[in-house]
Amino acid sequence: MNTAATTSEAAVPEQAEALLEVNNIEVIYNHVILVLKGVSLSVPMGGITAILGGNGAGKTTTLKAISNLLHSERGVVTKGSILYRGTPIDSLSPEALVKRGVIQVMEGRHCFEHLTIEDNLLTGAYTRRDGKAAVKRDLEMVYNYFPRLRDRRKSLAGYTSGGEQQMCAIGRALLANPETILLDEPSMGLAPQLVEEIFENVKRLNEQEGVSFLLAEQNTNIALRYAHYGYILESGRVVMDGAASELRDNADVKEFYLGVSEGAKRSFRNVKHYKRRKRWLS
Amino acid sequence: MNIGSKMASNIQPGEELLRIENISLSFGGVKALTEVSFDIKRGEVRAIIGPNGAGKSSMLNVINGFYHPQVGEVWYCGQKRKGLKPFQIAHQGIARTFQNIALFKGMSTLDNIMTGRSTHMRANMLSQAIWRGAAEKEEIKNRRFVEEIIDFLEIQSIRKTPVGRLPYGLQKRVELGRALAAEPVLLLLDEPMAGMNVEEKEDMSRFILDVQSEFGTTIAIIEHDMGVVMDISDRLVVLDYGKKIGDGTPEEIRNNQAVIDAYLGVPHE
Amino acid sequence: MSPEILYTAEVILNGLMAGVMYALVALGFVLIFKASGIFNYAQGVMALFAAMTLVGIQNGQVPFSHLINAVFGTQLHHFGWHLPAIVAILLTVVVMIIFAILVERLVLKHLVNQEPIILFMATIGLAYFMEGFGDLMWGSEIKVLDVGLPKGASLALEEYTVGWATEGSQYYGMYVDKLDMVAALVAIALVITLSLFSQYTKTGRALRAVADDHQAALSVGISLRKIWVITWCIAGVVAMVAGVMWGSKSGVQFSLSLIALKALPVLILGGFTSIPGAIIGGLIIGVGEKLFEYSIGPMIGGATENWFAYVLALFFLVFRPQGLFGDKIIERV
Amino acid sequence: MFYRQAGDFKTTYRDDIQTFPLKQDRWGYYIVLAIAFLVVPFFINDYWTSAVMLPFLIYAIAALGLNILTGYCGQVSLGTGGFLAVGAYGCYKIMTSFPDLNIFVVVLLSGLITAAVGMLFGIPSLRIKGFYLAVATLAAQFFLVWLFNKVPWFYNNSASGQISSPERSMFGYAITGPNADAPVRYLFCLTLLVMLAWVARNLTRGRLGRSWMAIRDMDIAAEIIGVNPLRSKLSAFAVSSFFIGVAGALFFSVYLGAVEVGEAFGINQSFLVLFMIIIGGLGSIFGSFVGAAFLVLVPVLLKNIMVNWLGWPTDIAVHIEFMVIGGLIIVFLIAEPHGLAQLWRLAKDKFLLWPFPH
Amino acid sequence: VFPSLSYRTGAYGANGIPFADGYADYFTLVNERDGGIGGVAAKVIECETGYNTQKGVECYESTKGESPLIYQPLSTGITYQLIPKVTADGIPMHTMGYGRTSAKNGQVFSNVFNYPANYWDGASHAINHILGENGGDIKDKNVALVYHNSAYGKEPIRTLTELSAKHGFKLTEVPVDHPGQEQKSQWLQIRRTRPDYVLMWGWGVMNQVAIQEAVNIGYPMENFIGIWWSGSENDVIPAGPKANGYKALTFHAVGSDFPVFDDIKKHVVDAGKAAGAGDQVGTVLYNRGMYAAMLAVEAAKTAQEIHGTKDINAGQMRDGMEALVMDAAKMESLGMAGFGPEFTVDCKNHGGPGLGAMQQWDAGAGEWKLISDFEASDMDIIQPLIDEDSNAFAEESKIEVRECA
Ligand SMILES: Nc1ncnc2c1ncn2[C@@H]1O[C@H](COP(=O)(O)OP(=O)(O)OP(=O)(O)O)[C@@H](O)[C@H]1O
Ligand SMILES: Nc1ncnc2c1ncn2[C@@H]1O[C@H](COP(=O)(O)OP(=O)(O)OP(=O)(O)O)[C@@H](O)[C@H]1O
Ligand SMILES: [Mg+2]
Ligand SMILES: [Mg+2]
Repeated sequence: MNTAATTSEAAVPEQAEALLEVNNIEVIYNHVILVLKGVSLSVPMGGITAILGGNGAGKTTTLKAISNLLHSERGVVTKGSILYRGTPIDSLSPEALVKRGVIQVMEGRHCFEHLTIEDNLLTGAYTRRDGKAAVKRDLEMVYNYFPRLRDRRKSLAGYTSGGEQQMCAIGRALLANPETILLDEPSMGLAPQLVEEIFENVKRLNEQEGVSFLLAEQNTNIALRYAHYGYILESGRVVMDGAASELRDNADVKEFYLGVSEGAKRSFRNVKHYKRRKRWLS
Repeated sequence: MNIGSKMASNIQPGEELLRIENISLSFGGVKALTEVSFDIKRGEVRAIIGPNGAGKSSMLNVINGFYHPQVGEVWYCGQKRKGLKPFQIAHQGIARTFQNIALFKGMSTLDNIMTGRSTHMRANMLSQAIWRGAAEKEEIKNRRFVEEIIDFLEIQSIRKTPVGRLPYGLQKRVELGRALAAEPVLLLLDEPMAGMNVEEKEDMSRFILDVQSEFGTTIAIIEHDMGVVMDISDRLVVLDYGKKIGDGTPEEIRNNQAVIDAYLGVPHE
Repeated sequence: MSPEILYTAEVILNGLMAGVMYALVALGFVLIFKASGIFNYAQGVMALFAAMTLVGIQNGQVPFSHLINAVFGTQLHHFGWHLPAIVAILLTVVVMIIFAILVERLVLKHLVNQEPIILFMATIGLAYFMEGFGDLMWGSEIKVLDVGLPKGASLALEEYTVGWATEGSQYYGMYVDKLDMVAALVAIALVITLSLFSQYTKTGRALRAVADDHQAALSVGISLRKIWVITWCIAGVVAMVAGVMWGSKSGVQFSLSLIALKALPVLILGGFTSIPGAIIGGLIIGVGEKLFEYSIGPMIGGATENWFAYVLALFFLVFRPQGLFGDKIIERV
Repeated sequence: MFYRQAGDFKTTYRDDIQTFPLKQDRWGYYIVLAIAFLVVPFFINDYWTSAVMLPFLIYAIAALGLNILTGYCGQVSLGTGGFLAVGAYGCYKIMTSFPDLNIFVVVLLSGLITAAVGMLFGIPSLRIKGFYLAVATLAAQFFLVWLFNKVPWFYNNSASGQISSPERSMFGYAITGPNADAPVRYLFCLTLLVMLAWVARNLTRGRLGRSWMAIRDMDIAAEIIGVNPLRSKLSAFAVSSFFIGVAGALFFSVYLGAVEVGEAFGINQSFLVLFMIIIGGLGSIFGSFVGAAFLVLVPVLLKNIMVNWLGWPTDIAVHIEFMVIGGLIIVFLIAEPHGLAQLWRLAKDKFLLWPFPH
Repeated sequence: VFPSLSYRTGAYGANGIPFADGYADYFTLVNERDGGIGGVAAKVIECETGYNTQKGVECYESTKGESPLIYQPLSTGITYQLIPKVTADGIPMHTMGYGRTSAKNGQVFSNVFNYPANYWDGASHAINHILGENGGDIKDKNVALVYHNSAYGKEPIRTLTELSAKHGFKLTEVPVDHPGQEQKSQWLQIRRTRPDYVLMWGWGVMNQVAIQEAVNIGYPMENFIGIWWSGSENDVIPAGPKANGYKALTFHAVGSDFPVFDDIKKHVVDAGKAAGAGDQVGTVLYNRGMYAAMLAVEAAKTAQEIHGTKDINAGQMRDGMEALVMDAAKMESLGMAGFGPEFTVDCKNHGGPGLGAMQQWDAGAGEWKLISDFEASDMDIIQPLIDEDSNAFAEESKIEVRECA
């Protein structure tokens, strides 16, 4: 356990300036449930950083801690600090954070059911002050990314399919014209093609517009393909981190997160009964 | 024995259990399904795939009677279905899980799964009120069955936790448990593996296959992970914009040009 | 025309007017519900509080005089001024804004992302608190509210219509209360402005977003706190308008807070989330209950208005569970 | 650490589904019951009975009833006052039509009548949901009150429109009427409360209770997995109204002795009982008790403190009482939105973890 | 000890305040000026009921232990609850101008008193007044009764029906549901049918709205008569100057033109001992509260005389009330000459002779004026009704009818 913690600290990339830094935070829900037990990570300016980990590892909680949405779930950060561009942001309101360019795409879609898809997208532009024309241009951009949304522009979001809602949630965040996007499980419920496309778009935004990304993903395969750096979270602790390429080659990661064993992809039909994962900690 | 297993008792594995005939469904201007027909055979794993918004979830909603198609018929166990309410269909042995998790958030895992079992319980209100006789016996009998499911899904440790607090993946598993508790003839799974990592998907696949082999349950599954779908399903239906564009074994689908264009993109290895 | 028809017409007309009065109260509910999904039980008490404050300021009453006198043995009652209505109204608006800010600070802020029923309960607490607070501040005696609104029958209309009846029948012309007419104008103006505001502005869209999902609204940078202050301010002002209209009629007194009960059926009939729904619901309820009382009431013993409005609304709801103009109730899995 | 869960293992499912899985809880419960039945009656006087205990017991029954409907089945109802009235008038009619009937039976019958009426008013709940339903149930409130006021048959044509309860006794003790002794009235209500609480507990932990909660948490999903919404909702309305009807009957016959419908069963009652269950905790039997205790006791307590001890003028005291109650409601909600019962549970959880903070 | 079950809050608080003030002030006056009742200081414990029956019961139980002499519950609802209780506990109860009318029958209701007048008297007074205005012939007249749709509001209907049979006028009933904020349909109906007279049994906001609506439709206010609970300043002032001429019944005088008020000013208000804000002196309801207190004090004095003891208990107080004699001389000596009707109470009749007067609102002067003497009601009609109702009650609750000497 200690080795894991130390590696994570040592491995903060030095080459790029850290845009977002999370230092050893602890999160407690409802006064009693301790979920994060000292998580540290750092997102470099202009980088794509991935948080990986199994169910309940605390990925969502970490992202919410950064974007200050924990408060509304009766969770609190009890220890540690979160810095954005070197200044603490723990006490900022979520909207102040959005104004600074940090926006989160929440897990599980969270569209405004009673608003049309277009209105949903436009709420993303709530904090923007750069005029209608710019918003309009970006709206077009989102429609180009997700043509399906253009078709369903006038339907209430509550009536659209799961994937359409997911696109809507991502598109909404893009309309805020952010500097940093926290993406929580963007690939969930999307068709494989579309997943590829979304990650292509992530890459494009990252490269062309310089948007930084912190993404929590279950789809380790694709996440590590696009991310520069990755952290693996397990039971509220960072157990491993490293450049994406290193992680891809790590045997354990291969075994447990990529589903590749002994060089070949396994078949889902042939997995053994009750194969239990070796845990880093327990 | 409940109505469901009785109805299905004369259908042998490999025979047609459910037939969708020429179904069309639209909401106002939106055509969710257009003239779709296919069948599901007893004992198979049947996958429904297609791009987002193709009408897959709507198809499941039609099968369990939540949506009523404007045109077309649903045949189940050799009978044409008419005018049934969703809960009646559930009693006929069709259970499902949902794409956007629809667990009962205020209840514990155990209670959620026990609720799934209610199609098998029938003690009257009076005996429930005094908790003696039939009610208690029934409760304990079904509890035993539910505990088996809990063991099977390896969720013993969260038996008494309110499900609202569970992480996404576990919630999906509980939902599967709730559907299994009904001992369904036909189990409908709507993206059961979304939001899981590979290892968890492997577990889930294992569960699904075990359910199929141990209980002889017929399974219809919607899933976007082609790796999983191609591995575990016996036959697939492909929908696109509400229309059926492909139907066949994984091998056939993999090589179907229409499907590749509409959905798969590059052929998957 | 036979007087019977004219009487019926008169009943309908007065029903419309009464409906507008109900709508004024319902409007406050709609605003808050639309903008935060909160069913604000305190709306009636807010109307009472606003009206009391208005009268108190206008007549230069010393706030908390009872309490002060009881504790210090002083004999304070009045500052000795009498302000013009418009000044008093403006000052009351200021008080309602302060109130909105306090509500947000002390209550709502701490209840982000809670279930609707919990928020509802919080407004009940608020209602209790304000009921005691208002009485303590201004005293619980009946106060006369006079901001110069016209009252009494509109004689012009009476004269104009008196000739309509067939010769020889005893007909005195049609009756409409001038106060009601003013209320109707005010209500229509309010409804139009508020509808435009919520439909066509960025803030309006944000309001609706907040009502759907607090967390998601936060995540896209909508400031819940600001939105809440804005809506509670508007609702406070609307409450004041309702308080003034009803208070001019019956004096300002505790029962003013009960007008909320007349607004509720209007609310569900029109739909919780629709501003025009409030007024149309009001009109339907107003006409419905007056006509029922006029035609059926005498047969079954009268005093049907309290329940009839609810039964009428219930009837509509069975066909449209979201009310006539409310947002669709989305049922999906 | 006297309070612990560890080591208290269950070996049978029967043990596992009992009401108080923890030994300490079980003993606590027995002790409370013993005190309530064996000790309190000897110390209770008229004031404590009429001002505190009877209202508490009766409101606790009503709160249990409403909690079944609102807390367990998720159907917010504001018709409680009307249903209380049905119980009361039902009780009166039965009492006067069958003077020899045992009062215990009379009370239960009034409950049954109310259950039937409640089911009738529950029918719209199949279509109407949420706050729409809540407001729509006010139709029951207003209509029933109007009916009992309008139709002289209900109050036996008495000139005043009031109903007053004649004397009825059980085992030779007067239960109703002016000559009923405080301890007897107390025990009568207590017995009913304990019985009904036990029934409520049984119903809510079994299949019916689960189907109610399923409807509450997600009605569509519930229907799709096989819960009959019609039957669940109507049964919730029936059971809830039964409880409320019993409460109404007791309210009239044992507690007040004479009522006029508009005054005693007005809309305030509907709200009061709703407040009780929200403050106490929705979907919690214990919460119904705590909520009823809170809203019955706190006003009495505040009044005694302010008027009797501090000697404040009564009107100022009442105003401040309102402010304090309103303030407390808000403070509690902020501290724990799921009610006092949950607050209690959390306190226990913390205690379990003690001395470790997490 | 005199408990005062008052209501200074809630929907009727505005009306409860002056009454409670008057009630308390009179006792303060007696204590300050006379050193108590026959030398024994009277103690008033106020208990807030908010016009709510449950709180009323709580108040009753909480004050019962303080050996109270008399209860005046001030609400018909509470009265009904307390009737059996006070009887069982042996404490007298006085319901002045409200409560259970048939309590007048002292043979059945041993502990309940409702002198000097009740609702059925009131109904009769109103009709008598109308008779007087029309020279005794009201055969072709229409009378409408606007009433609060509750037990209270329905009280006069029976009497009025009998009276209409006797005098031949036509009675229309117009119920108004609680709270009565909206009375458009009722007043449109009145406007349409133009009854010659409108009677009103209203309470709280219903009064203000009704008077306002009557003004609005231009109904002649002289023909609009309210019961005594619809005749306070609170009810007419909101309607403004046009309410001028509105009439209401009463059973005591109005205004502060009596020597007793000088005493109250001197010993109570100026001494800073007034209950409440001290600004209600002389209003209708204040006077009523004071009158109620005065009757209680006089009954206590009577009791002291009968039993020859200064420290009377509740039972002795009851005897005092049953032997109460209010004649002109006594009132004169109290500085209240002509303040209320002369009457006596006896074992059979707990309600006195049922005298009442008419008052009229003078909006210009902003005060009520008495426009008639205290006159009798039509006992031919009322007495049988009382006997019928009280006997029914006796039967229902198995009370033995007392024999009166
Ligand atoms: N509101 C809450 N109250 C209590 N516990 C919570 C709450 N939200 C999350 N948790 C707990 O915190 C832990 C971490 O949850 P989190 O949602 O952060 O995991 P995750 O890594 O995002 O998982 P998934 O991949 O399933 O989304 C879980 O064990 C969960 O039970
Ligand atoms: N109740 C409804 N009202 C209106 N439109 C609907 C409704 N249900 C579904 N639709 C529309 O029908 C289409 C098909 O939806 P469905 O949910 O079946 O898609 P899906 O294939 O499950 O997609 P995904 O993979 O994204 O979940 C979508 O465009 C959706 O917006
Ligand atoms: Mg997550
Ligand atoms: Mg879907």
